[in-house]
Amino acid sequence: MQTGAAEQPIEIQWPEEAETRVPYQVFLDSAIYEREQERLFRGPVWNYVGLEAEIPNVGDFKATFIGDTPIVVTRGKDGGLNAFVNRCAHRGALVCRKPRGNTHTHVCVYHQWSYNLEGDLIGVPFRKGIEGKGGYGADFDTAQHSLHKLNIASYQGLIFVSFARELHSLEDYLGPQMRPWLDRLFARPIQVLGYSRQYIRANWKLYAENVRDPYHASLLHLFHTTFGLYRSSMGGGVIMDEEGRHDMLRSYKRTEEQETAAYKDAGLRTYNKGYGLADPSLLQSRQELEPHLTNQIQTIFPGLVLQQIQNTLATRQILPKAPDQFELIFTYFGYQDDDEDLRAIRLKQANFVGPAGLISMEDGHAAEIVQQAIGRDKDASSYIGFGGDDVSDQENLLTETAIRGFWHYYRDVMGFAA
Amino acid sequence: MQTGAAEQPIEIQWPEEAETRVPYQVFLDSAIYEREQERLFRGPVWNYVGLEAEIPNVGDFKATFIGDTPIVVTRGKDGGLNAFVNRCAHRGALVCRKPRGNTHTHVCVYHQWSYNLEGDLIGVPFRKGIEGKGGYGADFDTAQHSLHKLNIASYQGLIFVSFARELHSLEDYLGPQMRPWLDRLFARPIQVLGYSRQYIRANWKLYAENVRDPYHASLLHLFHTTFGLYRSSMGGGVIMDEEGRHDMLRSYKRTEEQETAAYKDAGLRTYNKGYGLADPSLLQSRQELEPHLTNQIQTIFPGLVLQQIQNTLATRQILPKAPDQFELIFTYFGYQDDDEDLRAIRLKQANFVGPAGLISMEDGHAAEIVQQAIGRDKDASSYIGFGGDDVSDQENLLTETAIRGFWHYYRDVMGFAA
Amino acid sequence: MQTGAAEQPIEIQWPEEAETRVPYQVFLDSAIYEREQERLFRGPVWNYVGLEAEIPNVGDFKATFIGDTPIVVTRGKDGGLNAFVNRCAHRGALVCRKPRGNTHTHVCVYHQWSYNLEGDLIGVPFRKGIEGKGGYGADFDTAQHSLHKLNIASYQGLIFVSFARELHSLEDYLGPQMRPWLDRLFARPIQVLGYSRQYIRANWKLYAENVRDPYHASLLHLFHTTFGLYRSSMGGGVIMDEEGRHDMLRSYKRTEEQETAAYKDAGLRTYNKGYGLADPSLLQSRQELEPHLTNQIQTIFPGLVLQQIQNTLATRQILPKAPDQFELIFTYFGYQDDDEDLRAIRLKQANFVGPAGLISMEDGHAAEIVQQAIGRDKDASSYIGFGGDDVSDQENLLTETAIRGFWHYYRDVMGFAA
Amino acid sequence: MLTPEIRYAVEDLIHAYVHCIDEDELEEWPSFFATECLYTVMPRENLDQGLPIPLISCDSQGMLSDRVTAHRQANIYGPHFYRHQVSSLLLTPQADGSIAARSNYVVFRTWADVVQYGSTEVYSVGTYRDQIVFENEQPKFKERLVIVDTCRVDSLLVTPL
Amino acid sequence: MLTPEIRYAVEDLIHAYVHCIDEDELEEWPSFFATECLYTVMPRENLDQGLPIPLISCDSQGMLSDRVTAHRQANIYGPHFYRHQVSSLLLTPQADGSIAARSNYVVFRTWADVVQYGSTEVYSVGTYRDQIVFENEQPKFKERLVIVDTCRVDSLLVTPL
Amino acid sequence: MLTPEIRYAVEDLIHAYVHCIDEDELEEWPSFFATECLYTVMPRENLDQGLPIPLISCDSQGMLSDRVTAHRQANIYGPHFYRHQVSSLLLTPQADGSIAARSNYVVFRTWADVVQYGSTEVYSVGTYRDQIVFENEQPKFKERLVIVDTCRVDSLLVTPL
Ligand code: FES
Ligand code: FES
Ligand code: FES
Ligand SMILES: [Fe+3]
Ligand SMILES: [Fe+3]
Ligand SMILES: [Fe+3]
Repeated sequence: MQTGAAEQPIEIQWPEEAETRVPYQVFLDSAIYEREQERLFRGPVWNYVGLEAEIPNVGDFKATFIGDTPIVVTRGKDGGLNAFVNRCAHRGALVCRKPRGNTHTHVCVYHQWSYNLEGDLIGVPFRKGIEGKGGYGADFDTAQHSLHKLNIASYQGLIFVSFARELHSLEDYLGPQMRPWLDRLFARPIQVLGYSRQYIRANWKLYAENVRDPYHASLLHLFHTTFGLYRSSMGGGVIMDEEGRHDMLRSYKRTEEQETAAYKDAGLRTYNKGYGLADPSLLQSRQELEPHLTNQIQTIFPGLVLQQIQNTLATRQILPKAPDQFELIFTYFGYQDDDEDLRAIRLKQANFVGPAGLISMEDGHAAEIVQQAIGRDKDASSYIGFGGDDVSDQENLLTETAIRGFWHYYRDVMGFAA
Repeated sequence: MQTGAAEQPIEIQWPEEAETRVPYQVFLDSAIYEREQERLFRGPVWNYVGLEAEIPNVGDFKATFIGDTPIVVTRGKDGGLNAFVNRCAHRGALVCRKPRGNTHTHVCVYHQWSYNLEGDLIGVPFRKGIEGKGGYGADFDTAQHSLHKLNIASYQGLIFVSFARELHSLEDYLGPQMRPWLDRLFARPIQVLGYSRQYIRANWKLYAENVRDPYHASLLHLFHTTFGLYRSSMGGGVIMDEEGRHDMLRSYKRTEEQETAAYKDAGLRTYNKGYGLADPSLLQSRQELEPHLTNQIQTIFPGLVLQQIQNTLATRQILPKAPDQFELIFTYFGYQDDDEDLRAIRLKQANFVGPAGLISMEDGHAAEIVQQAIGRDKDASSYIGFGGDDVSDQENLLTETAIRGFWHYYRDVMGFAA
Repeated sequence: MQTGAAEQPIEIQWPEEAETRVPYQVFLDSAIYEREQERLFRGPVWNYVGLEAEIPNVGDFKATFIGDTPIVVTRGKDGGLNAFVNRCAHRGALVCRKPRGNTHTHVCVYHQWSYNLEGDLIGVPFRKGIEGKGGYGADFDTAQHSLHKLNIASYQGLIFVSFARELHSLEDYLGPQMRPWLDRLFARPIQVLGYSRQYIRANWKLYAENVRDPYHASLLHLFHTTFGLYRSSMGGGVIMDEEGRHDMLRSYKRTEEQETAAYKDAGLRTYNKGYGLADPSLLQSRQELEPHLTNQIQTIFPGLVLQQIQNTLATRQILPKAPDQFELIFTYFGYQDDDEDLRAIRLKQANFVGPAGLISMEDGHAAEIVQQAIGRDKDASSYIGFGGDDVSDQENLLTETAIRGFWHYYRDVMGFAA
Repeated sequence: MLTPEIRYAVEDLIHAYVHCIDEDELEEWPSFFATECLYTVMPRENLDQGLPIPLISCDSQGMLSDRVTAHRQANIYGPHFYRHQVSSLLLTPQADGSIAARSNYVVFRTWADVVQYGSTEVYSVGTYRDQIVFENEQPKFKERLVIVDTCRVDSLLVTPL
Repeated sequence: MLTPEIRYAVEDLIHAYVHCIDEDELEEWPSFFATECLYTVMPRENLDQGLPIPLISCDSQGMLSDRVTAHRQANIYGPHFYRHQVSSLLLTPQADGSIAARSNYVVFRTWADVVQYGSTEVYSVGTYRDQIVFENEQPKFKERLVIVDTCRVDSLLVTPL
Repeated sequence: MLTPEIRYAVEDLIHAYVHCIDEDELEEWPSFFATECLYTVMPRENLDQGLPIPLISCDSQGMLSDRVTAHRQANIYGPHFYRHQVSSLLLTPQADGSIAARSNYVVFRTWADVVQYGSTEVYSVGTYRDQIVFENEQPKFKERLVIVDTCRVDSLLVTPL
């Protein structure tokens, strides 16, 4: 729907109480979607693209996306990481068509231009023609026809890529508030255990809100309350980076008395209707990380979610596909030194998360029913004033502060700030 | 495809002979589709949404659409009718996800905000936080967070909803020309007999034309002529309201001599190729309403069609879904005091109407083949000069006058009038 | 997505080295797609629509498309050819819904307006109403309500249609460079042997490039090299018309020594991995046309490809459907005087071409992977500097000259020239 | 317990029905039914609410053949082919000697018109509930109830399911 | 060589399983499995790479019925029906007296929500790998491995495949 | 009248053929055919007009295996899996001892490329017309004619139907 090379102007009116309101237009407008690709995903951010453990060996590659631009990440000859846009410098074909593999040379199938692991053009068939006829002239310079290379860096085995040429270091981008929690999860060597993929008919930012939203946890996900496993509140809190764009939600079980008190406060009906688990083996878990947390749900702007939900460990990559569609890719992992029992616990607990997860399947649905409801009301707004109107760390979970943090930074990057 | 909060300007050139020409652009342009949602469906009209018989009891609800905005209609505690937009005041989820049911409280699944049957917010989990932390502040006023309530009224058990705050009464909107015919169909208590749904790949206004078009009846629907059941003309006429937006087409059998004369006039070939019905039980019908009519096809602008086709009684709700898609929902009914035979006749005659109807399936196809043909010719126009160029009641069926009436009013509402 | 009757302005920046660069925007932008329909397909060109052999008899018709406008081609009473837009003059329905057939009158199903083979309105039901009521007035002039007639001409049994009123004759449009090669293929009466259809998720111009691109032949299509049938180069050349819009690629086998030398020059790895054909009967072919060529791949702007690949003869019609979709229709033919053996060879060689063709299936895929890669990079460009930067006939196949010719003319027609 | 012979005969009835429609031999279609028969196409939406309105109902061979005549001579619709898949067939002998059968169907519709020639889409899914009897040693549908999950009918329904 | 009786019994198990789900009789679903059982839904993507993470795994009847309870009482999802097609069934008797079965499945999902009521889409395709045993003369799934080709799950997976 | 043994053998041939392709064991594919054989993929469009051009035709086991070699070594296409459904099988013994079979197929294509990994679409529907013979007591396809309703091939056709 592009109508020219220049960026489209966008008329958007953020409501007056801007910190606690989000106009639905941001979830609908294709011009906003386009601008996000340019200013946000290709802007001053580090995009999560995968784990070093996925490409341990020289020549290993992973093809994925930044926003909706196809890219490739490779492990170079020197063991270093490389990234480039997955678009041939000749006539634009996808160079790498498989999601993963190993090769020392990436050859475009169309005319077999070949590239090394860094994305440099190293081979051009019939470059000099045949018998002096055809081919490229003497002034043809392969250096002018490399793939579009991207900045790449990793922290604790998490790989990030950026289109931006000038940018804070990855460490600084993550910030001192976020890094310790990454350290918590990645202190030991990991092992990838599998993937799952979920395709959701909603704007990606509805999911970005969802993972920053502790409010819905016991209200949308009814598994625990249904089976009388705990009551409707947990202890926990929210930590953000300075910009408010990343966050870490932690939750832990409170003592019986704390729970009872909290419960009374909330004045909530219980959902425990007398159902019990027929097979409680599902609940078996092991405390393995310090500090002990039931859940660590952490986001790194724009598209990474890191989860420790009991013993399930996973990254989630949010990939926007259209204004009203995104894909969510879960990469599950454990530690290389897991004992057999712990590994079995992780596999069984896989029932809790992902597209069929007993306590998580609802998130995609929640995003979809918002998208379905707002389509005709782009001038109306959602209300995100739960737990105040500011962006600040909280020692409780009854707050939308991390959502406010997300939008605050988003408006800045997108040029929507007042 | 919205590119900002303001309404898009639309360049449209109605041809000079405006009353008898319709530029195909109106069936194609997404900006026109958007404007229709605002100015027309949310404009100064009453939209048909269902029958009181569908929600007889307190707490009964029906979820449906006005234009493409999801709404809910409920039967309140006082037995009255309520309507609201189906979008949670918190963060915008569909509150009501099923098409029908009964509940005294509408609870949004996302964070369990709950609403009463009038759409008032009555419950907010963790509203005051827990132990003084989180939740909404003291200034949080539930009255500010109700669902978007809509005007609702009913006439003879037909329910209509309007976004407009100031508007003629429903009775006046229907007008003195139309009301008697609604009275004709709804004089006795009705009983809903079933639904059918048809999804058509065409602009909704092609169907709005179709139901105002007696010209096609014997020419597109060949069942009767094929089986030699009657010749190619009937008696009948067209009545409109003052604005020309609603209409009522009635038709009745003429005497043998009238038919023969008419037939000669038309110079038409006959379609009777010697086929006879192997089982004529399909033709059994009973005269039940005064005055006797074979068919009453009535429209109430913008999206209601009422039909009495022999003994099949139904409303049809036209729901636009995209510039080139609409859904058609048939709600079939009879009277509560139908005897068994009459009920059996209605069920058998169901073969005539709906998506598989022997004399009606063609209408959706007609709309689709227009949509397929005009896509590249938005500057060309259709010609609706059959039976003259004015908008006036007719005592014959060889006229497009009601189509002209539709467009006349449409141009007015849409700001396309000269 | 039209937002008004006027043509949308298009902001496009052709890179400085315009002759050897193509901005990806041309494959993405819906406004460009719209303009192509108007200026190009309905512009000063002759569009291939079929073969006279498909409609040999009076009343035979073929329904097809020019760009994405539906049209009909008929064989008239006088044996001549007629063409008209497939859109009823009344209210716009497709008049002809089947792809081929025979009828002396085209009757619109909606209200049975009927048209003769030239597209003139010849019948209007109830034109004069019945008994003096309804119908059209005395001033109704059928001549004002014909179908939109189009220019039609044929050369060597190939039928072309044009929306343009003033235009070079078809002979001149084809030009003296192209005609001899059409003569080569159509010297004897042909017989249609069948069709195949391929639907490709890419912009049609990626295929227009592909068929003008001899560079990819041995690099993308690996069948021959895999089976050691020949090495990676052939003799051949490229001929264009004066405008550079049409071209003819011819290739022929060279002597063993020439091939070996060429091969060394190219410095290419061989693909022959020791596979042999288990059943070499597939390779049986017969030299039948003068001059002897292995392949003749000829294009007539905008949408015709003619192929002689060994003994398979076919036209290919490129039909754009959306900015990122086109259909490709192969019409296979032989000569009426084919002996049985030759006919058997053609049928067996059908394995080489079409959607399942062993040496051609890849072309659609190539177009698709370009479309997948470029979506977010409309401001980047492809590089078409192979074999120089000019548009001129070549006696070798290592050149993108015909692609440059295509774009040169395209920019002119589209108003994108500097 | 049904004998293999009877099973094969019934399975062949159910499979041949499909080929009859998919190969556009509709004139044969009524012959798959018993002399007294009932063919009903019912949206799951109505069935689940206990509402009686069908999409199609034919309570005689005559009505079946009138549908065919209308299909061939009267009704106007986009040219198309059907292709069925029918599986998960369960047969249950009834006390009265008839056989109850249930199976799932899918119908794919392939367009044969000029606009979308040769493109295929999922048109309708649902389930058959049959009562099968033997007449002259041939199995026939005494009753075939087609319950349509896809009750939002795309375009129209003219060719029998 | 399997006797016709055993074939019919096993086929009926496989077909009845489908109707149980498609007719929304999930409470019966665990009864199709043996006392000791394993039900695993595995993305082909993981299987092909030798990675162990499933979408769903239940290693007891209790876990199966907990899934059903969650489906009915806890999980939130768009109202829908399933409709399976299962075909290409191959049965192989095993040395231990059990029967190995493989078949292909497709599940069509029809929405019953207010937005898309009555519209159907291809939701999931893949293949079943079963080990079937007889308990009290009834065939039961000792193991049912569902390999999902459609590993990009649309919306979510709540109703068992 | 076919014996159950012969029915089972023929059904197994038809079902195993499907698993061979869907599990990407194409190297085995030619072995489903008789020594002298004919495999033809024909668009319904051509068949209905009496036009002879096929999409694919192989008149020997060698040509079949050359298709496989090309698939593995030469042709370039988007990575994908197939998943067939085949149903409505009708078997008719022929005078010459061979068996005529007809059945309907659907092929779902699931992408395994980076862009659409794990998404599934209806790729092709149509019908099989087979002539089956016994060679060394094994049933084999003497002839398999694949009539393709979906004659507008999406992207390309490389994996056999
Ligand atoms: S497009 Fe990649 S080599 Fe030509
Ligand atoms: S969106 Fe409805 S309660 Fe939060
Ligand atoms: S639209 Fe063709 S006759 Fe009316
Ligand atoms: Fe959640
Ligand atoms: Fe009609
Ligand atoms: Fe090619």
